[in-house]
Order: sequence, then C-alpha cells, then structure tokens
Amino acid sequence: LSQMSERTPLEYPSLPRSNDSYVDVDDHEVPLNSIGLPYYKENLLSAWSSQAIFRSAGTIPKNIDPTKFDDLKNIRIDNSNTVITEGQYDKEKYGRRNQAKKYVSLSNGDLGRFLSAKNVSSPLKKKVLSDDSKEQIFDIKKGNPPNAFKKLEILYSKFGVEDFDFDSYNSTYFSGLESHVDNSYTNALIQLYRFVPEFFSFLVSNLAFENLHSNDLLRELGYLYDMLVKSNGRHFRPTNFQHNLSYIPEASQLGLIKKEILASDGSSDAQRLKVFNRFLLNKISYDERKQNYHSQRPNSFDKIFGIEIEVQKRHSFSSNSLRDLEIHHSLDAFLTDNHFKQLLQRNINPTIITFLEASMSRIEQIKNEHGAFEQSKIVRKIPPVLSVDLHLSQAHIKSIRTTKDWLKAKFYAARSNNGYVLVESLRNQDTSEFYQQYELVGFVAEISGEIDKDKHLVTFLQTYDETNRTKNWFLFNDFLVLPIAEEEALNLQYWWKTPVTLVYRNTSTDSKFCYDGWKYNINDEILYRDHFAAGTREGKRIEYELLTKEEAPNPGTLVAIDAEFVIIEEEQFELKSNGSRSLLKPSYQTLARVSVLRGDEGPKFGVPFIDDYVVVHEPIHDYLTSFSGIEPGDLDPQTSNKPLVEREVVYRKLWLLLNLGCVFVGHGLTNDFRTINISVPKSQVRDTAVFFYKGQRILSLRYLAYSLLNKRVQTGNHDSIEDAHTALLIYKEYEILKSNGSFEETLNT
Amino acid sequence: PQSHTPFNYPLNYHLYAPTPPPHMQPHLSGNEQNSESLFIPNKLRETLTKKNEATLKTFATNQPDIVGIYYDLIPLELDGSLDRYSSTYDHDSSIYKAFSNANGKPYALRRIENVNFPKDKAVTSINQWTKLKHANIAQVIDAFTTRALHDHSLIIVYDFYPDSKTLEEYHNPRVGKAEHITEELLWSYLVQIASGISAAHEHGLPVRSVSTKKVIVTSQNRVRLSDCGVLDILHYTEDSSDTQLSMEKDLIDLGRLILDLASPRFAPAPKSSPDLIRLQSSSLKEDLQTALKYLLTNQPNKSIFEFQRIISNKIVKEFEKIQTSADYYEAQLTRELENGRLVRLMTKINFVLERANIDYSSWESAGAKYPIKLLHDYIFHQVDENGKAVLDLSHVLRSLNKLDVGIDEKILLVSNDELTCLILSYKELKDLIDKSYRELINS
Amino acid sequence: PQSHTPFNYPLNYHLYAPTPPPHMQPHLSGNEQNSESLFIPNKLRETLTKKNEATLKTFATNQPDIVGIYYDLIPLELDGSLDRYSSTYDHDSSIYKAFSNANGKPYALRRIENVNFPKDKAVTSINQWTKLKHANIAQVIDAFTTRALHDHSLIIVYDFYPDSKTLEEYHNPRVGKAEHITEELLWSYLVQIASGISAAHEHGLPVRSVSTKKVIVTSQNRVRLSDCGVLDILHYTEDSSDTQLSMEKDLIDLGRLILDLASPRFAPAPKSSPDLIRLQSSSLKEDLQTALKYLLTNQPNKSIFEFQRIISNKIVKEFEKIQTSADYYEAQLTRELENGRLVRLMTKINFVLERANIDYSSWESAGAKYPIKLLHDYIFHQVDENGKAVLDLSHVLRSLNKLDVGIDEKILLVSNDELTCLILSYKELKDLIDKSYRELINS
Repeated sequence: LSQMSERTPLEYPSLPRSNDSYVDVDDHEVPLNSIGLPYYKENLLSAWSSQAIFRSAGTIPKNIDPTKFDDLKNIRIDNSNTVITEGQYDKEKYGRRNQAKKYVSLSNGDLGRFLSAKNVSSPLKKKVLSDDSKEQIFDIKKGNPPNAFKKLEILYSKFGVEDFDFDSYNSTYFSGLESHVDNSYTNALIQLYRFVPEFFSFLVSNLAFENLHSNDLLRELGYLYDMLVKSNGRHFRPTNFQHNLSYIPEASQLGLIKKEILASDGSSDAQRLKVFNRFLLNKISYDERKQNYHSQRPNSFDKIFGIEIEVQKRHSFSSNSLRDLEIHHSLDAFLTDNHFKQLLQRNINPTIITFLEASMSRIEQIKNEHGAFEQSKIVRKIPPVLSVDLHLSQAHIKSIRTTKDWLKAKFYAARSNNGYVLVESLRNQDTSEFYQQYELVGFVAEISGEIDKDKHLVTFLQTYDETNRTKNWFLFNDFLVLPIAEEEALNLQYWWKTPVTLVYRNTSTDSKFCYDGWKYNINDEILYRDHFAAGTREGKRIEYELLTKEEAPNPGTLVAIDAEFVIIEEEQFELKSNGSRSLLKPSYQTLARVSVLRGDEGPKFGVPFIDDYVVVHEPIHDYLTSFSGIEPGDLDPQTSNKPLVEREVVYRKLWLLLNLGCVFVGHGLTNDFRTINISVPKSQVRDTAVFFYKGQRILSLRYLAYSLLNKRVQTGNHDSIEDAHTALLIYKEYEILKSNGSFEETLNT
Repeated sequence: PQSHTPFNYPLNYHLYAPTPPPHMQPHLSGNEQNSESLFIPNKLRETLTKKNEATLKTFATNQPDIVGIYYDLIPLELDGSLDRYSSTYDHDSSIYKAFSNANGKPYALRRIENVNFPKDKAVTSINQWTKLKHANIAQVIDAFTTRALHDHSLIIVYDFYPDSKTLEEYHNPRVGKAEHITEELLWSYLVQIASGISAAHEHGLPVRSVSTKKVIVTSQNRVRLSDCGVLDILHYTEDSSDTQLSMEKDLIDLGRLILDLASPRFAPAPKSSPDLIRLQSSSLKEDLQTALKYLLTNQPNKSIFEFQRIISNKIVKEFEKIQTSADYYEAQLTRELENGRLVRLMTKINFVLERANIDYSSWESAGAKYPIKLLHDYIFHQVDENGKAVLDLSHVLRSLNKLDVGIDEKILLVSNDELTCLILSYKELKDLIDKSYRELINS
Repeated sequence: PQSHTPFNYPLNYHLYAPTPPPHMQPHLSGNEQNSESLFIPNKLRETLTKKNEATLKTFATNQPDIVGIYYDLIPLELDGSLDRYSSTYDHDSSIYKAFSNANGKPYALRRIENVNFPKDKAVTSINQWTKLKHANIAQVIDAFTTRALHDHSLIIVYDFYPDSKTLEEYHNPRVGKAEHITEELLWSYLVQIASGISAAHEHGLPVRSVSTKKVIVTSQNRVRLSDCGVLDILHYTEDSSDTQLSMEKDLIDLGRLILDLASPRFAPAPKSSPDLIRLQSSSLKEDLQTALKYLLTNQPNKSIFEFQRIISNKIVKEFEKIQTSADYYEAQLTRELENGRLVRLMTKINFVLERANIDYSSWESAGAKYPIKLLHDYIFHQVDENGKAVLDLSHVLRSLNKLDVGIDEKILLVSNDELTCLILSYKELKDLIDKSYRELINS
C-alpha cells in the first residue's frame, strides 16, 4: 500500500515513431496525434466558442458563367500547360471581393401577397399600399436592381388568382398588365405606346368600325387600350391580344412567340422586343390599309409613325444611281465602330442625340455580287411620333453608364440637306422657327440580374396630369405601376439598366387622349344580325331572338349575361407531404358560349338575344360538360349544330353592349369577364354573387335559386341561358328585398 | 534560462495509442509491422475518401437550379442504366443528388415523371415512411411534386449514401469487376434485408420494392432497402385490404432476390419459372435452402417475424460481425482525434493573418500582427543552412501544439530583413493571436 | 523542478473545446452550425481520448520489467478492489496491463498466484479459447506460467480494452456516479452476453464466468465476457462429463446476472434465495420475465440456441442498433479523416504562400502562387457587404474539402484591387498547389 501512495509521475512509453523525426506532409500513415500536446490548464487557442454560429450551410452557390466577363484572356502559368481564364471584374455588379453570400431560406413562402392571409373582410375592398411594402419593393440597394424593377411573379393561393394582392403593386389609375400570359415580354411595349396620345386615340377611335378580320392587331390593340382605361388602375390580362398575335404566322417566323412556360429559354427579350416593335407597327399599318380597302377612308397611321427615308444607291465605278423613298415606322439607331472611335478620340461622349442624328443620315459601302455600291440613307421627314430601337454594343453600353445625362428628355430637330440636325437646346432664337421640339414619352429598358435568366423588360413613362398640369414619370413593370422621380427614370448609370426602345413625340402640335373616340359613327350592326362562322340558321338550334333596332341598347339598359368556358390547358399545381397544394398556374380557359338576355321589364323580359357558341381552334383539354353543357363537337364549325361564331364577333357584340352603356346582371361575373377579356366598370355590373356575399362564403346560384325563388336549377348540365335567367330573377328579388328593407334579414337566415 | 528548455514541456497529452482491439491486420509474424496495421488501413481511408468525393461532386448540367428546397442537382445513374423508363413504376424515372437549402446536407432525389394523382392525399402517405428510421432502410425524408423540371414530377427525397450501388450493379456491373458472392454473404444480405422488412411490417408498411434493383449496398457488405414509399404514393388507395397481400409478396420477393443472387450468372429467372424448382436445382446448402423454402412457399400465418425466429442463429452471427466492425471503426477513430483541433487552430491563424491592405513586414504597419506573422514564418517557412525550404510536418505540429497550449517556452523570431529579432513565449503569442481574433470579431 | 508539479493532475478536457452547460447551449436550427456541430462530438472525443491515455498510461512500480514477452507491467484495479483474494478462483489474483515485445500492442494479463497443476496439459487447454474470436468475448491470447513474479503464477493474456469496467463497477461504483439501468439496456446486455455464450457453446466451451464481476463494459453499452479460460485451466480435467452441466449453469448465471442488475440496489441476492421468486417479485415487463424464466428454470433440451430463438425479435432490434452505431462511427471517422487531410492541405498552402521576398499580389511576381494566394483570401478572408470580416468556419471547411477532393466546380477569385478576376476550378487550384509544393521540395 505504501508503494501505491508514492506514485511517481505518469510517463508514456516511447512510440513507434519518434516525435523528432521528419514527417512528410503527404505521409498519411503518420496520425496527427503522434505529436502530443504539452500539459494545459487554460482554454486552448484552438477552442472556438460554441456561441459563434455559422449560417452558411445550405447557401445556394453562385453560378459562374465565364463568358459573362469582359476582356477575357487566357493566361499560361509559368510556361506550363495550365491555362487560367482572367477577366475584368465589375465590383458594382458582383459586390466586394470575397463577399460572403447571404443565406436565404427557400421555405419561407410569400404569404403576405394573398388577400386571404390579410384578414380582409371582403375581396372587393381595396387595400391601400402601406409605406412598408412600398419601401420593400422600391428600395434601391447598392449593386442590385431594386425589387420593383425585377421580374415579378403572380402567386396563386388555393383561392386562385383573385386572392393575389395586385393592388399592393399599383395604387395609380393606370392599369398594369399581368405577366402570366403568352408573349408577356411585349407588355413593356404595349404600355409604352399606350401613353402616346396620337397612337392611343387613333386605335380607340378606329373601334367604331366593324372589323372582323382574323388576327387583326389594329383592332385587338384598340380593344386592349380601351380595356386598360376602363380597368382604371386594376390589373388586366391581355389574353385576346396575345392570342391573336400567337396565331400570326409571320410572328412565329420572326421568333416573336414566347409561350408562357415557367422557365425561360435563355434568348434575349430585349432583342425580341425590337423585332416585335418593327413587326407591330408594320402590322398595324397593314391592318389599317386592309380595313379601309373597301371604304374610302384615308389611312392615318403612316402619318403618325411614318419616317420617310431616301435611299440612294450609287455604283462605285459609274455614275449610275438609284433613288428610292421608303417609309419606316421605327428608326434603328446605332453608331458605327469607326464613328464611335472618332468621337472618343475627340473626347466627345456620345448621347442619345448623337445616336439619333447619326442614324438619320448614313452612308454605307456595300459589296455584293452586283459589285460595289455606296448606299446612302437619309431621313427626309421625321413623323410626329418617333419610335427608336437602340442597337448597342458592349462598348456603347459602357460609355452610356459613364455618361451623365446620356438620355435626353427633349431635343430639337431641324431639316437639312443631309437629314436632320438635332440639338439639345436652342441657343439662337433666330433659327428657332426651323426647329421642332421632340419630347421623350418613355422608353423600355432591360433590367439585368446576376444571371441571364433574370433579364427582364420594364417601361419608364412620362404622363401629363391634366388636373394638376404636371408631368410625372412612372415605372411600369407588368402589373406594378409606381411613380418615379424623373432623374431616377432617366438615370442609365446603373449596370443593370440598358435602354432598348424609346419613343419621342413632337410637342409642337398638341394632341390629347381621346378616350371615347369610338363614339363617333359607331357601327353596331352586328347586334342585329347573325354572323355564323359557317352556314346559316338552317339546321341550327337557335334559342335566341335577335335584337331589333327598336330595342337598341341605351345607357342603363339591363341585360343578363352568363358565359361558359372550356379548358384548353389544365391547371398546374404542386403537392407537398404536409398535404398542401399550391397552385402555380390556374387552368387556361377559353370562352365557349355566351348568352345575353333582355333584362328590362316588358313583354320580352328574360328573352335571350345573344346565344353564341364560340369557335375554338386549339385542342380542348376538357369540355367541362357537366358545368358548361358544351359537348365535344359543339365548337367545331364542321360538326356543330349550334349557332357558332368566331370569337371576334361575339366580343364585338359584348364590347358594343358595354360601350352603349348596358348594365350587366349575372352571378359571379368576375371570372366571366376575366375570361371573356373584358373590363366592365363597376357602375355597369350587378353581380348577385356579390350582393349575396356572406362572411367568407360565396353562395351558389343553385342555393340562391332554391332559397329565394324556391326554384330548382342546374339539375342537369349547366345552361347559360337558364343561369342568366336565374341570376336575373335573383337580382329582381334582391331589388324587392332591398326596397322593402328586408334584405339584411333574408341574408342572415 | 536552462529551465525553459523544451524538456520541461513534454508533449505528452492526447497522443495516439496503438489501436485497441479488434486487431484486424493480415497475419504478420512477430514484430513485422506494415503500415496497414500500424495506421489506418489504406483501403478504409480510400473508401471513405471516395465517399467524400461522391458527396461533393458537382458538374455543370442543364438541370434547373432549384427544385423545391433542393439545389445543385446532378443526375445519378445508380443502376447504371441510361434507360429512363422504369418498369417498376411504369413511368420514366431518374435519380439525382442535390443539396438542401434547409441544412446544406446532400440528399438523393427520386423523380417519377409525368405523374397524375387521383388524390392529393397520396403524397402525404410518405409521412408513415419518414417516421421510420432503420439501419437497413434508406431513410425517407420527404415527398412533393414539382413543375420545375418541365413536367409534373413526383420527387421523393432520401438520405444520400455516397458511392452506393444497387445489388445488381454491385454484383453484376456493366463494367468493372463484380463482387464475389459467397453463401455467407447471402446470409448476411438475407438477415439485413429481413431486418429492414420486419421494421416496415411492424409499422404496417409493405416494402413493395424488394429486388436486386432496389436494394443498395452502402458500405462493405451493408445493404439497405431503397426507394421505399414510391409505390405507396403512385398506387395510393385508401383501401387497406392489399396491405397483407403486399407484405406476403415482400417475403416471396426476398426469397427471389437471394435466389437471383445465388444463380451462377446472376440471371433473374423469367417470371414463369417456378421458384421452388429453381431452389431445388441450386447448389445451396441445406440451411439456406430451408430458409428460402419458407419464404417462397405459401403457408398460413407466414410472416417476417416467424422467418426471423427460424434464422435466429444466423442473425446472431450477423450481430456479432457488425459489432466487430463497429468496434473497428471506433478503434480507427481513436487515431484521428486531434485533427479537428488542428483545423480549428490553423483556421484561426489564417483568419487573422494576411488580410488585405496591411503590410505585415513591420511593427509600424502591422502592430500586434507583426509577431504573429513572424511566428507564422517560423512555423511554416523553416529553411536549412543553405536557405532551402524545410518542409517538416512534425515541426509544424510541434510548434502549433505548443502555441495551442500557450506554454512559457520562449522562441526567437527573426525579422524578414534578418536584422532584428524578437524573443517571445508561446504564451505571449497565443494571447496576441487571441486578441487579434477578438478584434476581428468585434471590428 | 516546479514544472513537474502540474502533471499530477489530470487534464481538464473541457478546455480543449468547451461546451457550455445545457441551458446555455444555443439552439441550432437547420442551416446553423457552430464549432461543436462541425467536429466530433465532445463526449465521444473525450471517451476516445481517455482510451488512448489508458492505453499509454504507465507509472514506475516495483514490478519486474519483463514477464514472458511482456514488459511495462502496471497493475489494474479493474474491479475496484484491493483485496487480492478471488473467491472465484480460490487463489490470490490480480490483473496487469503490459505491452507485448512481439508487436508493441498493449494486453491485459490475468495473474493467478501460486498455482499447482495436476497436469501440464492444463495450460494448453487455453488454445481452444484463443481460436475463438467474438465481439462479446474479451479475446484470449495466450497462457503461460512464470516464476518472474517470485512465485509460480499462471498468466492468461487477453486483449486490452482501455478504460473498460466490470458491470458491477460500471453500475455500482465505489466512487462516482452509477450508470442508470433501463429495461432496454438489460435487453441489450442479455442479447450481447447470450451472443458471446452461444459462440462459446458452439465450440463446446462452457464460459464458467458469467457474472457482473466478470462481464466488462468496453464502450458505451457494449459488453464482453472476460476472464474466459481461467477456470478451464485451474479445474482442468480430461473428463468431459461436466461440460453439459457447466453450459446449463451458464444459462442460469446469465439469468441471475440480469436479475442482479435489475434489482433496485444492485444487490446480488444470497445464493440461497430462489431465483424464480426474485423474478416474480420484480417489476420487469412480461417479455423480459418470460425470457429470464426460461434461463432460470430447469427443463430438458434447454440451450442458449433455443433461448436465442425465443428472443429473436430482441436480437433483431439490437442488430439494428449496432448497425446504426457502426454507421455513426463510420461517419465520425470520415469526418476526422477529412480533417486530417485538411490539416495537411492547409500546411501545404502555408508552406507555399507568403514566403519572404515574393510579392503575391500579381501574376508577374508570384506566377502560379498568385491564384493560390487569391484562393487563400477567398477561403479565409470573406467579408460582408460593409467590408467587415466574416469568420465562418463552415465556409472554410466546405471550401477546403472541395479543394482537397479537387472537384470541377468553378470559383471566381478576385484580385486585390477588385479590377480583375480569375475563373478556375478547385481541381485546377489543387493541381497548382501540388505543383508549387513539389517545386518547393525540389528547389
């Protein structure tokens, strides 16, 4: 025992490898703890506090595309075979050197954008944009485009698109365009021209004429602009316009058709938009000429947009020359490399004016199989509205970013022998009479992200507020519309903002928006006749009685309406293991049948005067027969025994009823109007689903018919005549209840 | 001064020791040691390194960046087949490795293309599987459907087992050497798979995917049922009458799986071939034949639990083997205990030193970091008398360990220009680094 | 001289990587990690470190230097008792740790003092045991008699299981906290010990030493039969008639062992107390009672194998648990191996970088080392958008791991002046580091 208490200090035996021997780094056979620690009684230096928490696990790495950097070169290291790519680094764009990427969790859904999550008592109550969310979408962070400029997604809750809080993106009276639609990249240009008064008034006035040509953009864009105005700040979905565009063969050939899919194909929308711009203006010019072909009406579009260009070709070795006058609707603006270099050498930073001036008189040397030519293109006349497509090289873009005030809000143009002289301001009052003033209406800009997929188009627009007599700038980004300061709108120094298409207009002549231009000489003939897609009344089941001229609708005329739809494309959704179902995209429905009934008291009360089936050219995914009553074959002109018309026919009828001031009665009309693609002001809508709205529940037509009218409806397949009729009766009942003051009581029982 | 000689600070702690049992080296006579027995066996190191590589591997693909909460998808060809159509699922199907945004860990994603569900609830049926944790079942994590892959795909998420192969690919690879099959190995598989099946059946879940194409080898001789839950979703029904039938089928499938593996050319027999005839014509030993016969024969009250009672002596054997290998891993782990400490220490030094915009070559510009820089050079930039670099890991570790503890031993640090020198103790240097590190945190 | 004093105190392992008390521990969710979650868990590391130290520990004694081929003997007090007399062996007895001269490994030596053999052959009976290798039996290595300890001692050599304790010492220690006993743990012991016994019985060997004093705990919840073969030698007889009886007694001993552990105060009952009455009065669940009843009751054809069939479902459960723990050890080992490689990699980078007289900030002056320097900064000198240092250990580990594996993922390295950048893969960087390191060796 005494031996045990006198223990001598611990010793360790010698180990197979001595501590002092040389150890090669790559000798994996030596464990690192073959070298021990000295005795310690304090925290080791290697100890890390467990309070230090690292949050980078799960951070999604940045994708690096080596081709996206400027001045790429390969460097061979120390004469070896190792070759490394070196490029220029853009700190503004990519942030600091070795900047840690922030962790962002993907699982935090954006619930805030749904009305159902906002505790709003009625879906019809308008929410005012809070300052908080305003800040969130319009916060210009250093290095990154603000959220308001980025591509916005519509989110669908289980209640569908109606639950999405569009209003939080737009508190103005200008309507935004929804993004989940085919060719949605064109939204930027559609909005741009919407604010050109000459163009707007031309299109809307033109709606007075009956034009039933298929795939006619002149008409469709007119409808669209009329609807945008009638929407009065609510979002609108340009489905009819895009549908027409998609069916134009030339548009497909030009690569302008971009189906609404969830992933982008990577090609540049900016490039596509410039092609679309030229195509659209030419097509409208063509559509107008086609429409006016048989009438003696003059064509007016070319007077608004037509740029007269004198083209002269001179053979280099002879005096042969060809002279020709061309009409273009847009100006392709670019600087040649030589010209650009010369400017830089002279220390001149080109502005938009330089680009425009150079593009209005151009001399090119052309060599082809016919020999060498010198070709000159001189603009002889610029139109009241000048549409400009910018074609910029990387060097140009760089110079734009470093040039203050590259984009000019106005310029003055004077004709000269060699095209036009453009100046920023008039110094010499004597010559001012030769100059015409042009002002920037707005422009489309490309907003880049760190990766190509994020590229996106937005529009900056200047509007004139007639009541306050002020000019204001707005940002239009699909369904987002925000006021923006002029300096911010015109600022092109951000790495993520590149101009694409601009519109200037001549302000010497005053032109106003004519919102009811269709009023004059309106042609409403279509309301009083049949216009079947194929055949005549014979052999068709006709359940309606055409309107007579004596019954011509007036403001306040009550009509009952119901529409049926078929599904072209089923809804897209995702399921999770917690049982939740998230809607990515609602089903794509198209109009299949519309019934409109006389609603005013009289002998023909409740008698239908429109009961049109609509030709559907696409393959139909689901006829929804039990809801719509539509049977396969009903919508095909070859097989149908129904009164079948083309969509533009029925649309014109409805548009006329709307513009003649009819009041529409129906049940749950929001979705009907949305799918018909019509925007009806509230004052012209009597929606029984809204009247009988109780708590969060919308009462069905069937339930209302049973409880109010003691009537059983919808026992078999739905029938739009019956449903419109039922809604009409319910509305009449509602009026009675309302007038004798027992409505609230009835609703609560 | 001589009291400060290094001998007063023996490096005695946290040393590695000869590994505790089990000793798994090849037979070597007496003091003849090879590196395999002294240090961690190379083959194990290689295997584990390979797994690490398989986990980290990425390459540019045209996959979408993100599916659900998963990113960096890369397709795996677990079954070595390029044919996307899976007869098991009657859908096109593929499998991906991806990382989770929630925790940064890798997972395996089974994708079934173009699905169409009768009921939304089908997907929630996965929750029964996610709750089941078992060493012989590839852990089921989640299921969801997605449109991100340009169709309506069903994705079932599993733990990722790096470098794993299906039994078929392992024992009958299209390229490379097949792993040899012994009767002992068959028993091992039988016991392990039965163990997985019994856990599922205990929870009322038929496995439905017992086949050489669906059982994966995740480590040496370790197998797991994989792709569980897929058919539960695809063939979702609220009618539970087929559960019992499917469980009985699991047993027959297990018998067939072993028969397939036992057949000389690893040829799955045509479905028409009677299993029992195949069994009798095989050259398997009697005990295995008896076990398989139970699995392949229809009889009342047949169950996986009854089967396990029958083969209990084999289970005991496998139990012993797996204990041995757990002990072996533990023993190997004792050799590698100090690695983490050194990583933490070196990271701290590297955090502090050589940050941009500081000139580390003088007191004036670097302040407290000047001696740290000189220490760094002392540790890593040793030279011999000719100025040639001395690259000695043991010097590095010795110095680092002394620094880690912060002993009082003093060292001589010479300036870059070799004109001045500092004499500091490791303790003072430790404090300087600690201080600089704190400053960095609080800056 | 004063420098020797501290070594008498054991190390405080918590200074190595401190863990705050449970209520202070931050709750980590999903993507959050701290230094503890990134490295081997403290508790496991401590256990393994203690094993290393137990293996290496030695102190000066008056023991002879060499016994047989074994040296550096130090006495172990495995059972915590200073009383040398062993009632089991009816001899004075003790146990030592020693290193083998043949292979340098540590072994445990059981010494029985003053033996006197009827037959020389008795010692050779040990060979039956040495051939038996089993995860639940402390491996028997050798037996010999020696006069080196100043008497005629019998020495039986076993593998050395560092830091192991007998069940009694583990669950009822004279000092310190006892390990809690649950019914689940009892099952685990039962399955393991039965596994060891069945292996012995299969070889025709009764264990003869199934008791809480002789079963040792070698790792968390892992037990082994120990001291096997001693009584075979001491009570050597060529008459094999008692083998069957001894085997039956092993079963009863096993039953008693579990009963002893289950009794509230861990009080081994007097031998006279009827086991079955103790069993009935215990509060054990029915399945365990049934199992113990089989062990404690006399019946024809009773065998450990039959017993294992009865408890097969429990064996299956233990089988699953031990597989899971093998997987756990494998995962930890993988991580520590990674760390080992990272230390070597960091050492290389530090060898190569920042050597004097080179400007690392440009291609011209640094050549191949320029990208390595940029990579170093990328790994260690992350900043946030305000330029503040981001000290993210998990970023360091992730990047170094990718570099070590050399994957094809490309990274963007930005020059000091933030005007140019390099785009290259981890693979290329790894090659550059290797190349620079080799140049340094050969310079």
